[in-house]
This record gives sequence, C-alpha cells and structure tokens, in this order.
Amino acid sequence: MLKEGEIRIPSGCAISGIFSKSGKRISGESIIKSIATMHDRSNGLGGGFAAYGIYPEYKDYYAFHIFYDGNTSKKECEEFLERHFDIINLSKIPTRKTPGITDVPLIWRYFVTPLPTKLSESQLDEKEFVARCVMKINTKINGAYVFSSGKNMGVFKAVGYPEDVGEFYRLSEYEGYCWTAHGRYPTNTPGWWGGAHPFALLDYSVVHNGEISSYDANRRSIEMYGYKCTLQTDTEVITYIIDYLNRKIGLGLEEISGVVAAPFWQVIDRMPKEEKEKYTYLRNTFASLLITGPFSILVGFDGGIMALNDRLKLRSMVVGEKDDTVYIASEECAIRIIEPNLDKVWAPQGGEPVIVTLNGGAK
Amino acid sequence: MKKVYVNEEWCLGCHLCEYYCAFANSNERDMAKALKNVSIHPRIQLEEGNNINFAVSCRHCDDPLCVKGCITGALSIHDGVITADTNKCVGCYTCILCCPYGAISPSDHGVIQKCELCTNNIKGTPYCVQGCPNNAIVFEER
Amino acid sequence: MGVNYLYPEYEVVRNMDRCINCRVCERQCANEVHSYDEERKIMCSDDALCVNCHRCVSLCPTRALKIVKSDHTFKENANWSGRSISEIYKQAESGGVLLSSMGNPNSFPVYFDKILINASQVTNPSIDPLREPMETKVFLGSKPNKIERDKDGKLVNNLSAGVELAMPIMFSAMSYGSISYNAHESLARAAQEAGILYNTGEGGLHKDFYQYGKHTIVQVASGRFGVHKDYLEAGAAIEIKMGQGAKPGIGGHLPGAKIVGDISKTRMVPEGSDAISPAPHHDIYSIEDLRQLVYSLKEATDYKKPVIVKIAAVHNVAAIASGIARSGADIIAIDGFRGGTGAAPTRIRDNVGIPIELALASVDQRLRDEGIRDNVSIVVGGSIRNSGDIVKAIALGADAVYIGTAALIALGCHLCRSCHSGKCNWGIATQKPELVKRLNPNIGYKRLINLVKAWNHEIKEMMGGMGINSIESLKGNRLMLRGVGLNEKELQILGIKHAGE
Amino acid sequence: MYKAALITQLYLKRGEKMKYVIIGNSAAAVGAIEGIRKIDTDGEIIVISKEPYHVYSRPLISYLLYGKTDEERMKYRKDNFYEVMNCKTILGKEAVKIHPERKEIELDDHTAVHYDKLLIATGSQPFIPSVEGLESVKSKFTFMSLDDAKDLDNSLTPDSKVLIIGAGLIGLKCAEGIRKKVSSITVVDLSDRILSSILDKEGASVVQSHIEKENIEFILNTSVAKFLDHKAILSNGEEVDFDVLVLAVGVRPNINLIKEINGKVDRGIVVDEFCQTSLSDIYAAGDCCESHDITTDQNKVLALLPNAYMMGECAGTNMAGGEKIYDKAIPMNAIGFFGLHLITAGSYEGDVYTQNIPGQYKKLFVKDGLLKGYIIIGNIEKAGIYTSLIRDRVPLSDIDFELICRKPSLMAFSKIERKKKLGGVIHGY
Repeated sequence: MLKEGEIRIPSGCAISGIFSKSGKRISGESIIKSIATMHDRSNGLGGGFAAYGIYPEYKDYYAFHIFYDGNTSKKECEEFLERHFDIINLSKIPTRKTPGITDVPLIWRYFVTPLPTKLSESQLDEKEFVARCVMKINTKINGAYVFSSGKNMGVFKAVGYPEDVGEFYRLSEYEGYCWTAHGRYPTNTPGWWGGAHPFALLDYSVVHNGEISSYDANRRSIEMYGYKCTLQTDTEVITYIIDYLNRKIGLGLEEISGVVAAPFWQVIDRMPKEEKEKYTYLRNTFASLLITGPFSILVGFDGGIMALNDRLKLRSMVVGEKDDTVYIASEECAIRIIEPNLDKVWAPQGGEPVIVTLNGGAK
Repeated sequence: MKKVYVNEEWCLGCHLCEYYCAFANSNERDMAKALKNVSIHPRIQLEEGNNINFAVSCRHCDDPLCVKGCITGALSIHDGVITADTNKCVGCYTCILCCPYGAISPSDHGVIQKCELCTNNIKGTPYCVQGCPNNAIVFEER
Repeated sequence: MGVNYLYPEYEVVRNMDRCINCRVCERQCANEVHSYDEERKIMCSDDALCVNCHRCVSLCPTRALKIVKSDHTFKENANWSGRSISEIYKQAESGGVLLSSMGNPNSFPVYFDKILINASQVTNPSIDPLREPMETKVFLGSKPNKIERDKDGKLVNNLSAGVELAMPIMFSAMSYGSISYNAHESLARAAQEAGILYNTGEGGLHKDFYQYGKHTIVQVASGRFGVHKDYLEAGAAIEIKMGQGAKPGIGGHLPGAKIVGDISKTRMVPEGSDAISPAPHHDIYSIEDLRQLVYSLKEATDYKKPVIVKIAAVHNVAAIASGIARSGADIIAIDGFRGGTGAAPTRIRDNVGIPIELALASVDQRLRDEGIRDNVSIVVGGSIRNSGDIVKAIALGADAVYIGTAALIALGCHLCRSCHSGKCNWGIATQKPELVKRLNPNIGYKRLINLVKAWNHEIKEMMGGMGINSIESLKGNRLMLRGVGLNEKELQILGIKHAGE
Repeated sequence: MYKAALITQLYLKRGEKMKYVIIGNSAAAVGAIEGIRKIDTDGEIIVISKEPYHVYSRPLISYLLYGKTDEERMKYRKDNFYEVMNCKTILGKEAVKIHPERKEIELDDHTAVHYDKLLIATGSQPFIPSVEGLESVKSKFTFMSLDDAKDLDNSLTPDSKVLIIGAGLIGLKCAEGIRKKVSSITVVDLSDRILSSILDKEGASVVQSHIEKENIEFILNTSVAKFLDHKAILSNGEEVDFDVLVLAVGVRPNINLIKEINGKVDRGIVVDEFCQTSLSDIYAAGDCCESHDITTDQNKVLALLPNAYMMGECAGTNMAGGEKIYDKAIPMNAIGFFGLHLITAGSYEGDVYTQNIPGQYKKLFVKDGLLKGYIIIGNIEKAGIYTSLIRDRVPLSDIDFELICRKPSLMAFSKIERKKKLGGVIHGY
C-alpha cells in the first residue's frame, strides 16, 4: 500500500491543546489525559504532540527531531547536517517500550545553528535557510525525515494511539507552556511515523482535524512559493500556508484567518468601509490560499497558539478558560477531564480565530 | 386595463398573428384542421410597407365611437372589452364607418367581427400575442 | 459552368396535411427556399438553397416542416468522404478558398468529455448551495507578491487594476459587423444585469453602448478598427487580440458590403471599403513589442484598466503564455481550436490550433512552475458548451471562461454555420435591417441572463458536491478531476489522475 | 358647462337630487341617460315617450320586415336598461307643452312633470307632401316607426303592387325590406338619381343598377301629379297602378315644443356645442335638432343615429354638471342594399380623387388640404380611417395621401402618429 506522499489520505481526527498565558510550564500528563478521552476519534494509526517551552536551556538553537529508517540514512543525513550546521548537541530521544507502539525507527534529536559561512553564501535569511535544509533532507535523503525543526519546541509523534505515543515518548517528563495533541483516524493507510501529526516547520506546528476540499488548489499554489508538499496531507499544506503568509508575506494571524477562512462576500459586504476593503483585499490577493471544506486546526508558534475552524464550522471545536490557562479540544469532555470547573466555555464561530499569546512571555 | 399593443419596431410582418387569431376564433383544437384550405379573415390585420410592418386590432377605446354609432346596440363594453353581439348585429357596418383604426371588419356571416381579446373563444387570452415570434405584440397595462 | 456537381445537402420535408399556406416560411427565409405556387395553391421549396437554419421550422405554426439531411450519397469510401468530394467540386468550380463559419465541426477528441468531476462522500460533507452561501465571484487581474503597510501598519491596497465578475463567465469577442446591433445590445445588457463582461471584438464600440462601459471589454486588434482614446476609456478592460482559435495566424476580412452606416462610423472605416485585419499586428513582431503595446495602452488609460492579451491555442502556447505573463499583461485569454468565427478559411479553421483543455493545462502548470501564475489571470474559450465544461476548465486552472457560440445559441443561433453569407435568418450574423430586426434584444438579453444564471447555479451545485463553497478553491484543484479513456501522455499534460486511481 | 355645473353643485350641496326629464325615447335619449349616469348616479331621470315601446332602434324596421331581425333583437338596449340606469319611464303619453317658468312639462293627460334639466329628444316625423287625391288612397304608409312597419307589413300580400314615393335611404330600405313579400315595387323620385342626399350621379347609378336586379323599378326626375285611388298619375304623364303606397319623401324635425316657448329654432332646434337650446336648463339632441357640419361649416339637420347618440350623450353629460363638447358632427352613412354595401361621409366639395378598383367604387373629396368627404361602394373595409381624417381635420400634408388614397391604412400616418394611435392609451372623442 502507498504511504503518505505517494497518495492523498483523508482522515478524521481528534485534537486538543493547552496553553498557559502566564507561561507556567505544564507537564505532558494532562494533555495525554485530554487526548486519551477522545480515544474513539482515532484508530491507532497515528498520534502526536507538540510542546513549546520545553528546551529552555537550548532555546537559541533549532531542535531537529529526525526519524531514520536505518544507519545509512542517519549517516547521510548527519553528514548533510554537519555541512550546513554547527551541531551543539545530539542524542537519541528518550523513549519507553510500549506495547501499543511497534516498528520503531531511529529517533534522534539535534540542537543546531546554521554555519555562518553557509548562511551568508546562501543569501537567505536564517529561517529560510533552515527551512530549505529541512525540505532538502525530507525530499532528497531517502529514509531520513525531519519532523520537528523549531526553537525551544518539539514535536513527538508515532503510529499508535496518542496516549500510547505520549507514554512512549515519556512526555510526563517534559514541561512546556503550550501543548497540542493529535489522534488520527486515516481511512486508507498503514500509517507512517512521519505521516502522524502534528506537522511542523520551524516554530510552526499544526494539528488538524478535517479534510479540506481546496487541497489541490492550495497545494499547487503554495508549491509555487518554494514549498514541497511531500506528505500530501492537509496539515502539511496548512502549515506551509501559515508559514508563508506569516513568515514570508508578513500577515498577522488575524489577517491569515481572513485568508484561509475568509468571511463570505455577503458578510464582507456588510462590513464598515475600512474592514470591507481589508478583507476584500485579502480575499482577492490570496484567493488561491482560501481553505474550504471541514477543518479545525491548532497552530502552535513561538509564544502563542491559534485555533481556527473552517468558515462553515464543519468540524467541532470547543474552547475553555480557567484563570490564565486556555483549553481547546474537539470535544468538551476532553477539556472537562483535566479542568472540571472552567470559568468559561464556548464554541468559536466558523472562521473566527482564537489567538492566545504569552503575556508574561515564556519563563 | 391590459390591452394588446403592437410595436412596429419588432414586427416582422410574418402574418402569424393573423393565423393565430383565425385559429383562436375557429375554436378548433388543431390549427391545421382549423385553417387547412381556408382563406382566413382574422380580427387582427397586418399593415405592411417598405420594411415597416405592424398589426392592427381593436384598441378597445375608452370612449368608443363604434359602440356609440352602433344602430342595434350589438356593440357594447364589458369591463373595458368591446364585444359584438353577432346575434343582434344586422351588418349595417356603421361601426366600420366609425372606427378610426379600421379594426372592425365584415365577418363571413354578413355581420361584423372584431378583436375581443380572445375573451369569447377557447383560448381565453390574446392568442396573437402568444403567437408573435418577436414580442412585437404584447398584452399589457399602459 | 455546365453541370452542377453539387447535390443539395438538406431536404425540406413539408407535411402537406398540416401546411396551411400561411407562407411564414416563405416570408422568413432570407435564402428564398420557400415559395407559393399560386396555381396549385401549395407551398414549394428549393432544397438547394436551404442552409438548415431552422427558422422556418421554428416559426411554422402547424409544425408542418422539418429539414433532413439528404440520404443521397457517393459510393461508399472510407477515405474520400462526401464532404471532401463536394468541397473539391466547389473549388473546381469557383477556384476560390473555401469559407466557413463558427467552430471546427470535425470529430477531434473533446477532452472535457473525457474528464469527470469528484464529489464528497462520508469523510467530508457536500454543501447544499440552497442552504449555505456558495461563492462564484471572481477577480481577474495580476496579484502582488508582497504586501505593503502604511505607517500605522494598515494594509495598503497595492493591487493593480482588475475586474470583478459575479460569476466566472464572460461573453467573448464578437465584433459589431460580424454580429448585429441587436445581438450586441443583447450581450451588453445581459452582461450588465448578470454582473459580468462582454467584449466588443475588433469592430469598435457603437456610441449607444458606451453606457454599458463598466461591463465592456474593448478590443484592440491588428486592424485597430474603431480604436481611439474615448473607446479605450469606455471599457472596464482592454483586450489585445493577437489571435483567434478559429483562425490562428491569419487576419480578418469584413467585406465592404457589410461596412455600411453605423458600422463604418463605429469601425472608422469608409463606407463600402473592406475592413481587413492584418494577420499579425504590424507593430508586434516579437514579445518585447507586445510589452510596449501593453504599456502604451496602460499609459493611455493611466493604469486604470487591466490589459488582456488574447491568443489562439497553438503548439507552444505555454511558452508564449509565459512570455505574456511577464509582459505586464494582467489577463491571458486563450482561445481553443474549436472557437467560433464569423468567417474563416475552412482549411485553417479545421486544421490549425490545439484543444483548449490541453492548452489550458499546460499553460497553468508552466506558469506555476515558473512561479508567475499570480502575475496573470487565465481566461479560456473555444467551445465552452455547458457548466460542466466551466467547472472542469476552472479545476484545470482557469480563472474564468469566455463563451461566444453558446451565447449566440442562446440568442437563437442554430449553428447552420452560414454566418459568412450575411443572411442570418435569426438576425444575429447579419446587417440587413429586416433580418437584424428579428432579434429583439428585449427577448435576447433575458435569454442570455437565463443561460448564465442557470449555469452559475449548476456550477454551485457541482462545487457543493465537492464540498467547495468558493470558486477560488476550485481553481487549479485538479484532484477534483479524473480522466476516462485517456492515455498516460494526455493525463500527464492535463495533470490529472485516471478514474479509479 | 359651467352654468350647469354650478347649479348641480348647488343641488348636491343641498343634498337634493337633480331631476332630469327626457322627452323622447330613442338614441339621443339613451345617449343622454348614459351620459348623465357617468356623472350623476343618483339623480332622478324621467323618460317621456308617446310610443309605448321599450327603447328600440328605428333604422331596424326595414331589417325587421326583411327578416334579418325581430322585435326582441331590435331593442336598442337590454330589457333591464331603465332599471340598471335607474330611470322612470312615462311611455304612451305625449308631452304637449313646456312651462319653463314653472319648470314643468304638461302631458297629454294634463298631468305635469317637474324638471330641473330638460332634454328634448323628440326626433322627427315623416313629411307628407300635399298631392292631389292623396286622401283618397286607402292603404298609404309612412316608414319611420315600429308601428309604421307593423301596419305596412299587415297590409302586404304576395300580389301587392307597391309604390314608394322617394328614393332616399328610407324609401329604398323599405323597398329592400318588403321586396320578398310583394309582387312589384316601383320607386318614384323627383331627383335625377337615387339616394341623392348621399351619392353622386355615378355612384347612384351603380347602386341603382344593383337594386334593379331585384326587379325594383325606378322612375326618376318625376313626381306624382295626382292620385286616383289605385293609380298614380306622374308629372311626365305616365300612370302607375299600385295597391300599397309608401311615402318616404323625407322627414321634418319635431321642434314645436321649443318653438312654442320661443326657443331658437331654424329647420331644427338650434343648440350650441354643449347641446343646450337658447333656453336655460333645456337641452336638445338628435333628429329634432340641427348640428354643425364641420365639413361645410353649416348648421343642418343630421338625422343619423350615431349623431343622435353623441348629441344625447353630450347633452346628458352637461345636464349632469360635467363638461362635454360635441363639435365633430359630420354627415355619414353606412348602408347596404341586397348585399351591396356603401359608406359615405362628409360633403362632396373640392377636388375629387377616384379609385377604380374592380368591385369597388371610391371617391375622395379634398378641399383646403383636408379630406372633406368620401363615397365608397362595394369593399368598405377600414373606411373609418377616412372618416377620422374628416372628423379630426387631419392636414393631408401630414400623411401619405397617395397611399391612403389607394387604401385606408394607418401606414399613411407618421411614425409618431402611429405610435400614438397603436402604442399609447387611446382617448375617446
């Protein structure tokens, strides 16, 4: 059977997220508990987590998490890394034997920073340089796959139920101010570790539940801007779109939601002049990056998180608040299980972004 | 009141209105049966000249000379529609003498005939209008 | 010449039981097929004159008429078709170039008919356009690749001039001269009410129609007929016509007989003298010349109008399009080899150009490969026959489509393909007042609006089925298409999978 | 007219009903009733007539004898007409005198009827020439009223030899009416042609020869010198045997009621364009009056039904306080004999335009750039278009006269005129 990248795979999912506005560092336990409650929304073919603020001691270095089929690809990849980066620290990512997790690849973690010489001759800004290197590895080096490449953050994913994945990566031993989790329900794949979610590029990580109908329109457009959609998953293309609009074009998250989940014309027409012009401009200029069809996503980024539903809200998504902690999940139960008495619970409108950032900054 | 109006700008001079009129007033169901081997005397009649054509039928005047002139009382107005009681009519043709539009004509039965907006045949609504291929004849309020 | 080798192509079949001698057939046939025999008191017809336009058939009040293809044949011959033989007879007799009208009628593959559209099942929901908003509004024009903000960080509108369409449909270029005043009025009024655009073609813009300027594309063709400042400023967009699908590589020729009255005024061509559009623009022998024309037109209208460059779909269309996308043009219009015409040499029409589906697919992909797809919008024409074709074209990568033949059919055209005779019985492709009169714009524009509104509704239904609720998410969304009975090469060019994959 | 209007308003203020009285019960009377009711729906209307009949159409008496209609169908308005129009009728009694000072009418039974507004629609009566021996003729008839027709009819036998004095409309219609019922008909007229009041010589001869086919004999340029019982001795010495005599030499308007009280009269009662007589609150309409013939600019008696109706309507409207002017009177006739139809209108002055089309005799008379009159015998289709040219005094320079000469058609009018006529709302006359 074909795996991700060779074929497009629709899937249903469960997502969950926890964010501490004060930057309080939360252990991985609660997010595991939360995603586990939605066990039935995944089918054991993929689970994963993204955590922000977990590598304070290495916060100035890019943390690469890489899967290897075997030692040859590892060797080839590390040579590539050495050619382009100064590797500060490298280690196997600590895991625990778990019955639910099998066919484990080699999983390594590298804290790196670009070699100044390479960077300057590339004439790219640092992030672009890093991003391109990641794409290079993922497309050119057979058997090596970078699944996390941001600073002071990390993605942990595998084939299996999310709670097992959490167990496997010993996430209770990590602490971060922001956690997102994903349980996957692909309809036609054996599941591949790289294909599990979250999907991440640099600091951006995306967990997504849905199947977007605009996929190929989005894909063919974003690929014009130097991205390569190797996995053919919604999450991948959404991540690239957000990276493109935010990092390369310079749109704010609110503006980005005005592109990917743009208001309907009938809504725009009723807006006050200035708003109207803004949203008309966004829809017109970035028309091909509009995302249609059902999706609910959690976008993690440095110091913040954004939750967004498609404009028709064809997927469930609930937000809860308790003191300075924000919870977001596909189902309310996944929030209640970790915080029974919330100050506030609501279901955001389709296309209405929920953006939360650190007020105190990461501690 | 809705009346039949003709717009010569769009009249093609195809004469179909005349045939649809004759058909409507034959009260036959099949046009071929009604008009085969018949020389028609329609109540709407085309005037044609060099590239100008228009059909003329009763204008159903608000203040009709034909009705006033009728010596028998056969012509009368019913909710705006001027109708002829052919049973009363003796065919003196005073109405033809009076009508400024030449819209009343002798019938085949020695009396007169005129457009009654198809109110008195099986069609019920002006059939010339329905038959006009170019909307040159319309049935509307003005 | 002595013997006439040509046997009538059609036979007029008259049901004598139903014919009532109303003579409408006689009055309505500009080819004088029908006549009334006073002695025998019956209608007669001369088959040889019939072009099978169905005017008489449609108007016959008793349905007494039908036109059938003559079953008179030549001896069976798989190679020498009756058509080939007859054409040789014609040329042997006339010594002239064969003329034809409307699009290529030959049996080349129609790729639209070998492409199927997707729909949602289970894993994501289809959307009901009657219950949910379903958006088909389209902006045409080039998109900036960076944003600008003012000092307080507000986004600045840095879009260059474009056009907005209520639906991804426009009426393609048909000149006043090739079609009648009433046909133009119908198109203009329909475009205005439907919120789309129509195209003047190369015949200039009649003063009566300046009022529809906001919905008008003014064309600049190699003959430059009727082109002046007011004309350029009147339109919502300017189209440079480099080529036409029906006759790539050759110009146009409107015989002096048709240059009369308003046509001569509108075209700025003296009455009675032929209006000849040269094959090329004589100021454009190369791509950089095109760039100059694009910018001189923009200068002339101080950058307030988007410029469209229309080309015929020819073999290296992708490379040409790439050049145009870098020429400052805002929109590329591509006309497929089945595109219609008022008159073209038969051999050119039937043998030159390539199918629009393939041209579109390769152009869209090429522009993406070069990262310049956003520089231009792509509009395709050349036999868009229904809303299915439109959905497929957009999914292949078009921003919008041009419809010409379909629009004329809505106006009553029966595709008899005799436009070049100038005796269009339906009042479309003629300038004879008594024939032009037959097209009442009050009827015509309503029929056009009905057509595009119906198509727009069907487009929405199909989008809804795919779970797409905005047309921009369909554009270039080739995963929504599958091919049937296409070979690897065709699939590869179209950039789609085969059904079942 | 304003005077009437003021008075009506006065009455309406006082909440009283106007009382309209109409003497006569024919076309003019009906026109008046319908005219009044368009404006005043509850005023009282009284119709006085010496005839006992529901209103009927006099011109139909010949068709009655001919068998083309019957008494029922002769009714000029439906049976419920007076009811619907809410009129009182005093039928079978004759108004013998008007007392304008008391605003009263005296009937032949010496009862009196009060009026606020009075209409004289007394019509006309046959003129009886004084011919020696006329009194000796037993069965002699006039041909005006339903009773005339009935009496005549009763006296006819298949062998009757009928002598009709007068080859005018009445005489000839009578001849047509009784043709099938008698053995012979002879028509004598002083004039050199039949229908002298409406036809020129040529036209007359066309019609004459057609009528003669029905073997009706004409003796023209001749009058009856004297009657000897069943014999008439003519001015040319000829003798004609007959057993039934019909006198149809013409009619005289009934003007006495007005004349007696010194209202202005000439040949007929004189009225202004509002159809009012010289006396206040007294109007007159129909055959008893003179009308102003716009084609000759002369006042003359136009004893024509359409004319009577329109005068009546005009009078009625003004009586009820409305304002209507009747200033388009012209002589006009549509009539047929034994299937030959003729339509004539206006006066026959000025240049003549003749059209010789087989089956049609047509003459147009043009003066001062206006169509003044026409004669059409045979195909009379669309003749009304000519009539309108006369009535509306359409300058022939404004239309395609050459075309309209050939056949009456709206095509001859300017595009704008056509648009008005065919496109717009049509207002009445």
